[in-house]
Amino acid sequence: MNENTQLEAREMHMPTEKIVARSDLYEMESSTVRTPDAEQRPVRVTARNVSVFYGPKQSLFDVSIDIPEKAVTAFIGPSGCGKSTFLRCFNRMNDTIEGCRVTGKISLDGGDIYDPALDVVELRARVGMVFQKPNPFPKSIYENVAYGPRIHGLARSKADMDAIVESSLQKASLWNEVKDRLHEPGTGLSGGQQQRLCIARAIAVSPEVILMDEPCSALDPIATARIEELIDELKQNYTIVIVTHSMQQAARVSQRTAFFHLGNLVEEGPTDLIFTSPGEKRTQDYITGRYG
Amino acid sequence: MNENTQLEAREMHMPTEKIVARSDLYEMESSTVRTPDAEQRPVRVTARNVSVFYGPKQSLFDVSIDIPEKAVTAFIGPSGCGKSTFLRCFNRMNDTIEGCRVTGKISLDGGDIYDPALDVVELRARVGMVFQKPNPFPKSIYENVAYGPRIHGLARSKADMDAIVESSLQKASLWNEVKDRLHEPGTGLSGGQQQRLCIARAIAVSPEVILMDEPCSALDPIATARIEELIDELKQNYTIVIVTHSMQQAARVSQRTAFFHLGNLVEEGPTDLIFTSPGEKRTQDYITGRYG
Amino acid sequence: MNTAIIATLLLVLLGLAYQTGWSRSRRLAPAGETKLHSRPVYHGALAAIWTLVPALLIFALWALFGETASRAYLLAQLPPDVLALGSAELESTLRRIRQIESGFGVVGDALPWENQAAQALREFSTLTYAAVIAAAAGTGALALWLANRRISLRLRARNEVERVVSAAMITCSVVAILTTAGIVASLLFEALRFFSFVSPIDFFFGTVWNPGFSTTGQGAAGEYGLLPLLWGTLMVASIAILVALPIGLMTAIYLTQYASQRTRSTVKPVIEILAGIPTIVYGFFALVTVGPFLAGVGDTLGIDIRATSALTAGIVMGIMIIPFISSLSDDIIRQVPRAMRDGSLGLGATQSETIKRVILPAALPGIVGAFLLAVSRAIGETMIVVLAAGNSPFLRLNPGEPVSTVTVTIVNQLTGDTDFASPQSLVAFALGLTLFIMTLILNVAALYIVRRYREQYE
Amino acid sequence: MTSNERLALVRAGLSARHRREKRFRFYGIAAIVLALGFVAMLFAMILSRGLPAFTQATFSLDVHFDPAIVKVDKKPVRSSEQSPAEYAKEISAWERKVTMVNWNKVIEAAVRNAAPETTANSREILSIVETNARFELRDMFVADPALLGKTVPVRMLASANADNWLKGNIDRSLPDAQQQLRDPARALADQLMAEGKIRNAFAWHIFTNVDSRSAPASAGLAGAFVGSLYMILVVIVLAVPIGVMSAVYLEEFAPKNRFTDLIEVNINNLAAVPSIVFGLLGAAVFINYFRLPLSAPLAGGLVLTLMTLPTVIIATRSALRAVPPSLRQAALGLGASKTQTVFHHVLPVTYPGILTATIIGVAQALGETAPLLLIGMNAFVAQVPATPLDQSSALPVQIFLWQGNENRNFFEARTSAAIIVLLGLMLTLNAIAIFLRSKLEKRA
Amino acid sequence: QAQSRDIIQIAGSSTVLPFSSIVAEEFGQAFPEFKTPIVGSGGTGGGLRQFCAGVGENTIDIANASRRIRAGEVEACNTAGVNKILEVQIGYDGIVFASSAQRADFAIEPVHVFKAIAAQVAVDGKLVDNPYKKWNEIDASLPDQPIALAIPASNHGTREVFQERVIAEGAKAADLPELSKEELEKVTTSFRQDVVVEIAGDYTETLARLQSNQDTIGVFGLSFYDQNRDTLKVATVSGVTPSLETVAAGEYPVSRPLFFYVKGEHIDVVPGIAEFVEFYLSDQMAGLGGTLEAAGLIPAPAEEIAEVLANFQEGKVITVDDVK
Ligand SMILES: Nc1ncnc2c1ncn2[C@@H]1O[C@H](COP(=O)(O)OP(=O)(O)OP(=O)(O)O)[C@@H](O)[C@H]1O
Ligand SMILES: Nc1ncnc2c1ncn2[C@@H]1O[C@H](COP(=O)(O)OP(=O)(O)OP(=O)(O)O)[C@@H](O)[C@H]1O
Ligand SMILES: [Mg+2]
Ligand SMILES: [Mg+2]
Repeated sequence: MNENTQLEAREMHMPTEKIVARSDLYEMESSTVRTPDAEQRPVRVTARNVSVFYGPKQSLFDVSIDIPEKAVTAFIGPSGCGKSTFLRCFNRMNDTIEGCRVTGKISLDGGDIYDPALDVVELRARVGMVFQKPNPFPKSIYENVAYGPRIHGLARSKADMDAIVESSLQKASLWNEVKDRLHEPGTGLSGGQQQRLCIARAIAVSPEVILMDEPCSALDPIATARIEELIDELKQNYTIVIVTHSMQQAARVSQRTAFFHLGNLVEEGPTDLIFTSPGEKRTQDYITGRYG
Repeated sequence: MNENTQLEAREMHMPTEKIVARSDLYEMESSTVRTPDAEQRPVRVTARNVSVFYGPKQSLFDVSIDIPEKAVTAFIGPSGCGKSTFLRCFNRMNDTIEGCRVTGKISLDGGDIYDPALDVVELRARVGMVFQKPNPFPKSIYENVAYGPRIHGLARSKADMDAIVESSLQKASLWNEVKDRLHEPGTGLSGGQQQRLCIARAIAVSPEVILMDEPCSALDPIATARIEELIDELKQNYTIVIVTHSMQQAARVSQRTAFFHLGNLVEEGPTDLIFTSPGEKRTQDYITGRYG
Repeated sequence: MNTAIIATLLLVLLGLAYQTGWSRSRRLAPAGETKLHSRPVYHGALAAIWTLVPALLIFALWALFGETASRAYLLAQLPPDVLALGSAELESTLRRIRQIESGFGVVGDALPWENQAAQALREFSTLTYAAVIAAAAGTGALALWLANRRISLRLRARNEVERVVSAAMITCSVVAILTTAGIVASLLFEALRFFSFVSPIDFFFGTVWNPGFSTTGQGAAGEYGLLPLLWGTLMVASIAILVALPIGLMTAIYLTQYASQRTRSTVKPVIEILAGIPTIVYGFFALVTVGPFLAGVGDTLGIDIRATSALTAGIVMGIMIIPFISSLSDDIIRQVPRAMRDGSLGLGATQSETIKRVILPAALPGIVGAFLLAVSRAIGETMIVVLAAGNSPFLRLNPGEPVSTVTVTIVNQLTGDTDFASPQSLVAFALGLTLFIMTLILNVAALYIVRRYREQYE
Repeated sequence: MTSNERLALVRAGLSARHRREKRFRFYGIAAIVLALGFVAMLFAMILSRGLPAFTQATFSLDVHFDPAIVKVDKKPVRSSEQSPAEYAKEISAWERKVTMVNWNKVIEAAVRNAAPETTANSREILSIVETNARFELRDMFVADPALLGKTVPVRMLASANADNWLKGNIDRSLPDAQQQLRDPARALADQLMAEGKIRNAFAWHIFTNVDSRSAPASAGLAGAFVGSLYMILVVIVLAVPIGVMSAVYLEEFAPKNRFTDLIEVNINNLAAVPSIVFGLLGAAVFINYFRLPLSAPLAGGLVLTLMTLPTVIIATRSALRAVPPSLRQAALGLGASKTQTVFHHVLPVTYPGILTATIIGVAQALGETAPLLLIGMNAFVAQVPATPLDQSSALPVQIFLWQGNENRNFFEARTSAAIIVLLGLMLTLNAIAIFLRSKLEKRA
Repeated sequence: QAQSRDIIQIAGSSTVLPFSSIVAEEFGQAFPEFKTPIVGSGGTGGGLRQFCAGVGENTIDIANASRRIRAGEVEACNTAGVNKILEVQIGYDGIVFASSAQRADFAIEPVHVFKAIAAQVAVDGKLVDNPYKKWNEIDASLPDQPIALAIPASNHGTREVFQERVIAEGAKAADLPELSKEELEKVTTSFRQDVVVEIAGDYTETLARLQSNQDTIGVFGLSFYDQNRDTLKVATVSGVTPSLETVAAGEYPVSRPLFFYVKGEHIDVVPGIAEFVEFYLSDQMAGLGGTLEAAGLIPAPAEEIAEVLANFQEGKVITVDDVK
């Protein structure tokens, strides 16, 4: 595939594009406006003028972005700037928060995901999520992972299921630690183990788009490296959005980076450009740690 | 104080001691055996042959360590190696986990903390803890922070309390973000904000020993830097133990580092030595990321 | 005696003790450089406890022995010829003098010696009353002084207060044990008497319930087979649960997971009304509305359903216990952390899958508690069964036929016109005991089941 | 599996899953509709039956205190040399005399005066007036002896049978033999009604009078209401704190061992004990051992407390069990003691559950009659208790007694009216609890 | 606490309850110096159980009973220290068979009832399972109406009367084959389950039962029937129509005496007991044409009442031998 070569090129840090500050583009919703990158890589998810309100308080302001297919997009920004909030918009998890209201338009493969006719269940099966706080079910480790495939009917047999569970745990590099205690409760794991369990749970249903909210926050460098490898591997086939606080991580795994500040998308573009020559002062300040 | 100068010396990375691998020392409990460092800096907490079992399964094996006063000790090690488990031993939070059993001896200022006559409440007031997963009370932000001072009677008046709450939130660098919404529920904060809230809550009671289980896992670099500054400031007066996955963080904030692996304390010593010339291969592998 | 005075005294002591304890402890630790072990409130509370307990003890002693003392004193006042009277008459004389003393409800004129004795008694009472009050106040004050002296920086007032609190809590939970002991004690003796009339084998394995009426000297006329009653109880309770469990649980689920806050806050209390309607009303509802309706339905379907039957009683009882399941489960389901729900929804589960596979299992222990409560209520209910089940203690499989239950039979046999010393009436105690033991076994089983399937979330 | 295959698999299952979801939701709605339907049905039944009882046929008559019938001396006045006791004796002798007056004659005269042409004899006339009207006249006279010789307007209740007749509770076409009132009495009642001398007035006395057997039309609920109120207070004051405390102890503090298992099983078991057995226990413990007075709301309340305790304990424990442990750890980690943790953090989260338990437990206690049987509260009591230690009846007992009254045509409505009052009391208590609960729920 | 009870406590039979309540109320009105007594229910057995719990403030003073106290109960009483049990018979209760007013008249004989409800009846001199479905199959003079009976359950005193006066009598006339005593006992106590409903509650329940099945014949107290004449129709038994007169004259076969028992130990201790009893037995209450008659009590003849009163005033105590 020609895309693969392109991806490799990207990973070798070859600046191929220019960064465009958010404000110059997307003034209104318009499908013809594209970031240069997106024009080259098919866009999977587009967001236009998305705002989110918690009760009367607005926490996200008019954010528009394109998420390219088969690539990793990283959201960075100071704590409380709205990254998780925005991430939750992509699979409508905000629907479950009382008093939370989303305006604007988000589409997946061109279809509006806030269309009332849309099936959120299908949406969430396609757009998987790893939450910021690990939240294993109070079930056994096995059941935690098998849960998704089971409800979606992805396993034909017990053996199938065992295979899915094992491979998911393997990918999340948790298998070795838990293979002897698959039937003990998932809540009895250490913090980092729980986080990996949640990753395994999410990838077990192999969603097309995977949203990861700080998937490595509780992981040691080695485990982090493994998860990053996993992400790298996943992006061959899937679209990945990741929230991270580690600039290094963003730089390592992502092809595009979006920087948020105080509920605004400050700028967005290819990762190497953002890190090497950001278009906005705020971004630069943040990346170089001069902020605040 | 002469101690301060010594501390500064340490921070300037002047290797003054040699690292001693764990296995050479502490074969049995013996108060005369000391690490060189501990002989110079008063020891606050000592652990001897501590093992922890979850039900039949042993998760921590015979760990002995000395935690020096007015310094930061970092616990590092791969996920699931028993760092949190060991940390929880210091303020007996393991008591609250069903099926968890602790053997060995831990003493604070020479007094056995597992002594049945000991008042665990007082112990926990002296040994504060920030949990790995942020767990704010389902109360207002203000109440979250004010709770500790209130039960310990640290504030004589409303104004006192307001001052404590404000300064704690300031120290946790959360004040600016929440000062307008002090009376909204703490559970409505973002992940990183919750984590800082939990830090503020813990330092509001100014415990003598502070245990922090990955206090910066959900924080962006700036917030992390602030918390590290806070830790630096706190160590002037308090004894701090911190679990972290970031080698950089451990190197930046701690004076001593202990490396755990598979439930064993592999080695322990002054941070600079551990990072520059670790005594064990496992440590070196972990630090340089060659592990696993 | 004047309870108001005592109450005031105790309240004053309480307030005083709390205040002194509080302020003294506060004074000990002035500007924050020294630190109290416990906060002033605990010192106050501890002082209050210290002060109140001895005072209360004195009043308790008085309540226990004051009566005996005044009686002894009164006896000493009586003329010898009165003392020589039989015990019953003596009692009535004493009573009469007390009445004269209190100046209330005296019939006829008082004799001079009676008046004298009453006068003496009155003086005695006043004196002791004053003495007791003084003693209580005195010990209270003394205790307060002692308590105050104990206050120091290191006094573990909180621990001591908490120890008192936890002692109080243990006492509270012992109430349940005492109740059980009391019930067993009040049942056992009479149940044994019953078994002296009727052999336990006939009772436990008998299939005919026909106690007959008690005729003089005839002893154990009739048959006392437990099985028909037990069967009836089981049938009615199961039907009730079959009605209440789905409705109650689904209501709780819908209200917590689907309904808006407004719907919930109106529907929930409305359904709770069902728990408060006197059961006798349900009985009539069953008899007048549900029974004939069911009979009609049975007619059109070609099944024989009687107007008064296990079915009628069961259904109506089910209606009654709906709120037990719905409201309690509602509160429990709401406590399941939302992270659990989000986790499942985020994986693409539908609401119902989330509820069935994640929320309900997590809430299971609590729901089982609610369920047990509902079952218990169903088993213990009488009025509905009396009116709606047809009171027909025969072993019949068809729920469309009338039945009778253990509890109804207990009430009937205990409150009827039967001789209370006859097996007809004593059987009620045996039935009560049996029911008690049976539900005990059920509960033990339930306990183990819940233990096994408990899912503890974080 | 490629992502398209996977999506196909997911999609294949989707419609079935959505159907299941819809079905599930439908079950939920159906359950609520059913439950609400039951409530509505019961309410309709009770209201339609009970509301008519709130109005009652009432006479407005001019009563002449005829000196020829009311032949009594002047009310004695206390002279200076009289001791209070002597005076009381004299007064009660005078009152006895006033009672002996044939007040029925006065009533008959008043009715005849209102309908001079009636053919009814005196027995028939009196059969349409409530029998205790004579005591009302007596009391009026005792209170104001100056009435002698005067004519004053007086409101008197019609008898239960007259009320039945006038309200049409009895088939008017039935022959004389099947009627409670004789023909002239019925005609008289109709006539007075037509002339407005009998009116259907609001039956205030339901709320102010105590129960009555000899004058059923004037029977009221005051005594039972106050009795129930006292009992409920006792239950709330005792069962809720004791129940919550023991639930907290068992769930949070008690070591998990055989003994606490025993307590747990025990409590669950108590919930299934038939209520009358609690009556047996109460009689043995509170009456025979602690020597509490018979028929006292305090004793009743104590028995009901024992009965309600398991409900409160079980429900509270269930709620406590559902509290996430991380909450406890957060507080403990701050140096809160176990007690503080529980009382500051865990319990507040469970308040809604505790309130629900209270609502349900108290409602159950409020409607219970059987256990009261054995401590003498299942009784006809003609007084309003002044303290919880006074003899009294209770609302469900009243319902029970009225429901069994042979004058069904009258008492069917009365019973339902009493149920309405009971429900009213219960709803008021619930409303308070529900208000609190919704406040607390919002906070959480 | 030293203050003793000043209000009379009564409990027991629910049949006597209405009468005692009325007297209590009138007593309270007529004697301002005494409080209105409290009249509890609980059934004869329950009432006597409380009565025999002992002597003292928190035991009842008077137990209402719709049957005589039994030897066992007297013994229990004596054991508990209640030795002065004074018996007061207040009159009679008539037990009637009534059917819905809309249905045909019934003129029943005991044997009809026996044949209608016995599980086994004699056909051609042999015991067979009861074959009758309608009344007119038993006797052509009875209406063509399905058999359905609501009889008091065995916890009721009425049941005893019913079995002795109706079933046992009916069995004698039922041409039964030669039976041993036990067999006879079994035949007279086993009833058909399909047509018989046993009522454990009160007469309202029987009435409700009649309303839900109009064919039912129910057993009621005379006073209950009297107040519900608009819906009920009474059957004659052995040709006698039940009424105050026929019961009082002893012509109507199914009746029973009503009692209450006074705890002698409490007289003078609890004020007003003697006055209450005297008031109860006075002409204006329990006498002919008195208030209780209007409420459905069948008054005993004047001389019987006088004797009861005399026994009471003398303090004639009931002993085990009296009731054996
Ligand atoms: N409650 C528990 N029940 C059973 N096993 C447990 C429990 N808590 C922790 N463990 C196990 O004990 C081991 C050590 O866990 P611990 O939480 O101490 O790890 P950790 O070093 O803190 O890891 P992390 O960095 O992932 O938080 C792990 O294997 C974990 O699965
Ligand atoms: N449920 C909620 N109710 C009210 N406000 C909320 C809620 N969730 C988040 N917020 C607020 O919205 C803002 C954005 O929150 P969000 O969780 O998106 O931040 P974030 O970028 O993910 O931060 P972090 O890195 O700390 O997780 C914050 O100010 C937060 O306090
Ligand atoms: Mg976040
Ligand atoms: Mg950990």
